Amino acid sequence: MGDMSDLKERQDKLQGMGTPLLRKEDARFIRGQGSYVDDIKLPGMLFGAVVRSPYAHARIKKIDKTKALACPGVVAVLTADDLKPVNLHWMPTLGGDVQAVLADKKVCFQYQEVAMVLGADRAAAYDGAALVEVDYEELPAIVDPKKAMAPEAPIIREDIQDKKEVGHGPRTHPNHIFTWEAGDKAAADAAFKSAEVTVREEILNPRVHPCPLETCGCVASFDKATGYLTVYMTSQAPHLVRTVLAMLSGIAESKIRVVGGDIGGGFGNKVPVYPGYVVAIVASIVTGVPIKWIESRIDNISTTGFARDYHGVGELAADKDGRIKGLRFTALADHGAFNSHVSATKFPAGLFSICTGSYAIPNAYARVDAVYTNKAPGGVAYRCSLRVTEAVYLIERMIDVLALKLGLDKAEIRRRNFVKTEQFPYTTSLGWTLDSGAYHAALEKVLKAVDYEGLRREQAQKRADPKSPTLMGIGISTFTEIVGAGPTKVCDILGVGLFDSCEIRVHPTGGVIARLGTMSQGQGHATTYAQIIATELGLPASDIVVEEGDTDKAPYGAGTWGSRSTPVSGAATAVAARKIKDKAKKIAAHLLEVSEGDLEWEIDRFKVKGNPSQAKTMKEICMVAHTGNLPAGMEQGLNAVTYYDPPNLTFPFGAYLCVVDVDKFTGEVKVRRFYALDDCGTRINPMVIEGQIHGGLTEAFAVAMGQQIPFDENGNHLGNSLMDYFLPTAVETPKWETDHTVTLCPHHPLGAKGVAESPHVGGIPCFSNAVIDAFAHLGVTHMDMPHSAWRVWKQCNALGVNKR
Amino acid sequence: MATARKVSFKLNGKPAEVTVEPRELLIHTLREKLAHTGPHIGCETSHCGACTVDLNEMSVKSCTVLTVQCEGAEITTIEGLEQGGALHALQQAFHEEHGLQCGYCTPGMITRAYRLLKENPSPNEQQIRTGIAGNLCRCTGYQNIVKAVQSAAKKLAAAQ
Amino acid sequence: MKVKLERTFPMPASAEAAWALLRDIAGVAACMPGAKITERVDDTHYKGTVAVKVGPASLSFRGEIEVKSVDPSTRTLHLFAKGTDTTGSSAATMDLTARIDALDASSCNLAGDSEVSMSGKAASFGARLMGPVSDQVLGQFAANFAARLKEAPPPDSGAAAPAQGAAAPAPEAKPLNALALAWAVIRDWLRSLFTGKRA
Amino acid sequence: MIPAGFDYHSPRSLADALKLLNDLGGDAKLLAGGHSLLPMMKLRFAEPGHLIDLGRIAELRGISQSGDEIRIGAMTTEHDLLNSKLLAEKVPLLVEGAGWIADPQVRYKGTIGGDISHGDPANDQPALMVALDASFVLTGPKGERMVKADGYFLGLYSTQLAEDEILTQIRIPVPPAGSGWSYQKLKRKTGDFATAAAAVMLQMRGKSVAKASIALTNAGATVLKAREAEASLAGKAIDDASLNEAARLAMGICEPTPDQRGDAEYKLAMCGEMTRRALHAAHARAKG
Repeated sequence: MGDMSDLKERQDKLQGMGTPLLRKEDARFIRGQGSYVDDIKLPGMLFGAVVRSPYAHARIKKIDKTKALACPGVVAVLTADDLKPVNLHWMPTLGGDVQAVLADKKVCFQYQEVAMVLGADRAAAYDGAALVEVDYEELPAIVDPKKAMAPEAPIIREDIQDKKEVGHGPRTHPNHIFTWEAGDKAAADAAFKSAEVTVREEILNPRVHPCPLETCGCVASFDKATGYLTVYMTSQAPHLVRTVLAMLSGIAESKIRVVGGDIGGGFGNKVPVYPGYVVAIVASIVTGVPIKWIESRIDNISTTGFARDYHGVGELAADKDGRIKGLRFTALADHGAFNSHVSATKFPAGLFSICTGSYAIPNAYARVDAVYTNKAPGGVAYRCSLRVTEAVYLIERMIDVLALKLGLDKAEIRRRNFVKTEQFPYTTSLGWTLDSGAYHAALEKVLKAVDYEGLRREQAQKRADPKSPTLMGIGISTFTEIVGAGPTKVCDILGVGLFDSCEIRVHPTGGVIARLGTMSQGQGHATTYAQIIATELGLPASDIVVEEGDTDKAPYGAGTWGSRSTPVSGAATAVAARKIKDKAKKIAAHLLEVSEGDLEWEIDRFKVKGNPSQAKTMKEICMVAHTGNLPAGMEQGLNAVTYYDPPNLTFPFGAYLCVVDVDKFTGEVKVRRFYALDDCGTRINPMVIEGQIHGGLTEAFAVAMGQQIPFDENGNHLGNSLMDYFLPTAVETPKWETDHTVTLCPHHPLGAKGVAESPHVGGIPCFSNAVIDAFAHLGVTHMDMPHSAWRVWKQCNALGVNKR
Repeated sequence: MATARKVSFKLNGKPAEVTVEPRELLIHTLREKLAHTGPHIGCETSHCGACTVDLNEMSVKSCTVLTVQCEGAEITTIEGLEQGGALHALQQAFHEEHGLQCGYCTPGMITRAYRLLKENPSPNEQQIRTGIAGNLCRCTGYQNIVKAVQSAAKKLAAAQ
Repeated sequence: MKVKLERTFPMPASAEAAWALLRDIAGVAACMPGAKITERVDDTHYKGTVAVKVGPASLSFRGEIEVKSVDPSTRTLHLFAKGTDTTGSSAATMDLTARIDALDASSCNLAGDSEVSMSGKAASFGARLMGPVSDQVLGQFAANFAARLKEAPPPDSGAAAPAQGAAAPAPEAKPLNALALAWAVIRDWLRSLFTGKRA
Repeated sequence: MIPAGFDYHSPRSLADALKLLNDLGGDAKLLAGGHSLLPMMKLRFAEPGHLIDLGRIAELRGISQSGDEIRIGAMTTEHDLLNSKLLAEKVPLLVEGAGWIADPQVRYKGTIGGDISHGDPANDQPALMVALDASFVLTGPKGERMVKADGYFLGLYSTQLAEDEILTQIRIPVPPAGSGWSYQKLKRKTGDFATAAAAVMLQMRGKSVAKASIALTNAGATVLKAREAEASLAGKAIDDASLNEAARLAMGICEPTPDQRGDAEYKLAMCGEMTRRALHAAHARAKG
């Protein structure tokens, strides 16, 4: 028996899973030594500035480059006509549509890319861009998706007006993109017919933007001599991008290198391929010199990767005890001018069908109709899996609406409808198999922690006191997330399955390098993946180097979005490590001259059962693996690569509670308390998890309380700088209280689920539920986000609670 | 076109001289002419603070300062906080308290906190939150940044 | 961004005199703060520029003016102007119906009904300024119009050639801010006379 | 975003600055803190041919007392105001107000003179100046002239400052001992302009109001002085009735422009609410 202190010492030395290991990547960031795309400077590099449309919908009559070309430092001006010869003036989108790279004869949204001016430096490029003269003929714009399919509605996409479909089934109007359905409509309708109680509410998830602090950009460098294209870019999915670039350019994929480098936040905004990237790449191919394109903040908010814009209708049918019998959720989705919405091929509406939430709902039907409008294209998943925030928001709002109708407590109605622990794995009426959960336990732990009864008593007193200057609201959200796409049999993008990968090489002295197909944007992969390997192989995390994002180095993977990294690549890492461990065991048995069956694993070594003095440490085995003293027929080396295709997605869950005080006279909402309990299964690095929760809750706060991209009736963008677009500062941001339970994922090799998106997905309805609960006693069933002081005051005013 | 001019100042203690057009912004000079890419560009309208540097003992947003305004100035950036190979207490604390994730706001945030602690060596939580209100972070939710500044303040006080 | 304005300004001249000035497009343009007719395409189409100055900001638009209708019987002029700013990042249109209503031999009302719409960066950033600025521009226009009526008898025959118009007695009105002082003095006078309300 | 080209001048004396301003004429802009002008130039809404940087004119900076008057150089930064012991003691309203302006970095650069000269009704200093009955020293080729803050602001971005003049100094009569003060500002987030804000100076005689001064930010084309509201309080006690009446009268003169911060109805109501709260807070601080 190794003595305990010795065991602990060896255990601690590994800093494996479960330890709050400080992040490896910090070393460069705290010194200002990160390498973001705008930090890259190549010899002879030109800068590209984009000329954008002031109109939301207009024909381009004429583009005059003369003045721009005469501007000092301007090298070239590219328009759609210049891209035509290489057939790159249009590009395929991740949504099965095509998108104009540079506006071809007409512009379909404000700030659309019309031309790119190449200048010797930034200043010259911007000077030139201001001198490009474009003649427009303004056309009527469609801003409200509800008007998009009106008979007289102007046709936005003349290029495809005769197409019967754009990737996702039949179209019924030139501005219609697709209609997607899930579930058994007849059964759902029957449930509503026979129901004792039904509720219906129109619920908007407004158009918002992920707005990472670093905007999008790239440096494209084409080597005419070798025909080799290198693109440094802000991409959450470098390998997918490389594939798209190969399809687009015809350059062999082996001659394209995409490098992610450090990324200043993504939150979904950095998944798609944007026109700016493509023009920069074409420009480099044409000019033979490196081209840098960096978005301005205004460009970023106005044109790249917005999220949501789901105009939903929720309906629930229940018995008088509040047991839900049926669900009907529909949504009108505003995809903007091109369907560059990010989605798996089979899921044009993403994973919207997770909308039955944490509840056992026997009959459900969901439908999404997507339309074109004269707004920027996109529809990315803003810190969530595709369309999951929209789905979870609907169910978590609707269950509150039902509770109100029945006069039931909002915690109690959830208890009555939760999927019970013993029912897992549970297949929902919309077809998802929830892997594991302990919903009741999570909710009760939260209610106890905050003294829920006490809060409701305080609320009752406040409601009884007309002199109270504030209204008190208590919001609950008991959400179930769906993260970690694949499996490949269900999920692919452009035909590429959503598996992911890890390659591990162990060096003779025990140093390890691991390379993955994912791409960190701040999630701390270099640390957490190392911890997985440390525990699996018994080698210290400090000696394990993780590399991602350089397509020349890393094995193929679908990247980091939709909380895929731990569920898919984390699993790949464990499986690859276990392949190595199996080989190591054979070597150990050979060295100790025993059979593998006689060996047992202890922290960092294999030891002979019943004879602990007889052991081989992993470090020793690493060296031996590179010598000649190996079992007969065994190759040298300790390497492995795994391509992991998950058997199912993972379903993290949580119970959140929020207490707000609403100022009756200004409409300001003060978040008094926010308690977040998350269950993501095995916790690899508790410190990193907590950091992710803080960040996700803060983004949820921003979305619920202030974010919205406003347009006027002409399609003018009315809030595209950080003056208007709400990113909370340290002053506005509430303090977060976090907690957790651990329910292992049965199908993940480590029992882990994703986590980074839960606080965003589960947080938004929690804030809304709290704000609306403040008005519940006055008969208010719903208020649309964002709950800005202005909108909340309007509610106070309408109810007359702000009379002095 | 306006004529370029020579501007000299001290950057992290070392003399620097550049030739710039009057319209050139300090952030571009630092990043493109002087290879100091620690300060970042986040919003360009002086809201996000990613470009924060210390200019003559003031925290300023270098995207809203002209380089020609810096003649004879003393400028400190994140690159200048490490002294004799030793991290500044703030850099260490941001690491230890997990006060950063993607790292993009970090140089501006730390540089701002550096000046904040010079002016108020023992700020309470509210003073820290208002003190860094000119710096946006999208990843951390600020809670660990506040902890980091508090812990750095303690360390610096103890070192006195 | 759209702003609708209906305003009525008293004019110190006979309806005939005011109408004669109103139908002279170049003369009308010269009353617009910062505006100038640069080319006469035909009787009903002109090209011109207008510089709108709002504090340190200034947008200079170049574009076309179309005379939609001139109705001597009701002394009504209907103009439509559109243009893009010189950096190509903003655009504007103005639909203006101006009518002269006789009061007595020596005075009349200039009734203006305009819809200004902005597109692009100016709309994204200028939203909170549009109403007040349009208001000031219109008030300034009326003040200049009144001033010109006082100064000199306007061309009495038809739409004058732009050359004459541009060379008309009153110099091209200076951009808005330069006249801030004068503007402030007449502001309250105008306020007191506003009959319409912002739509 | 990069400004269009321009020439840069950094005079070392006021005289040089005035001469430059005179020589360069309308094509020149004065550069103070730059946080209003430079963003406009980066967006290319403003393309001046020349910038005259007032940043190196020592005589334009500093806070001092002369008799019963506080004198503040136009190039004194908001940060300086915030940290001035003299102001904290004599004109605490200015310190409180400065704390509500933008964010720390902007306050290091932003100047009181720049804030005032810009003539933006959304800026905070105009209301503070009007509430404090300040006067401005405008210096031009023909020398100095004094203009009262009340009346200085003519319209959106237009003030009495002539094109060849520079705002050089702000003079504030030291409020009587025991005066109450408050600046109440409602905004969406740090760094934003006010949805509505009210600056109040209040002198009490016993239980009743001796003198009230009320000025409103972002409530119209210029800062607004709520005269009727002020008058309504004279001789009255501060209670719900008098506060409601003052708020009602203040709202009566407001013409807020709708924008992303709110529609006219909301902004108008907030003008009233901020007035009410500022009076309430000032009353709590007033002695006498």
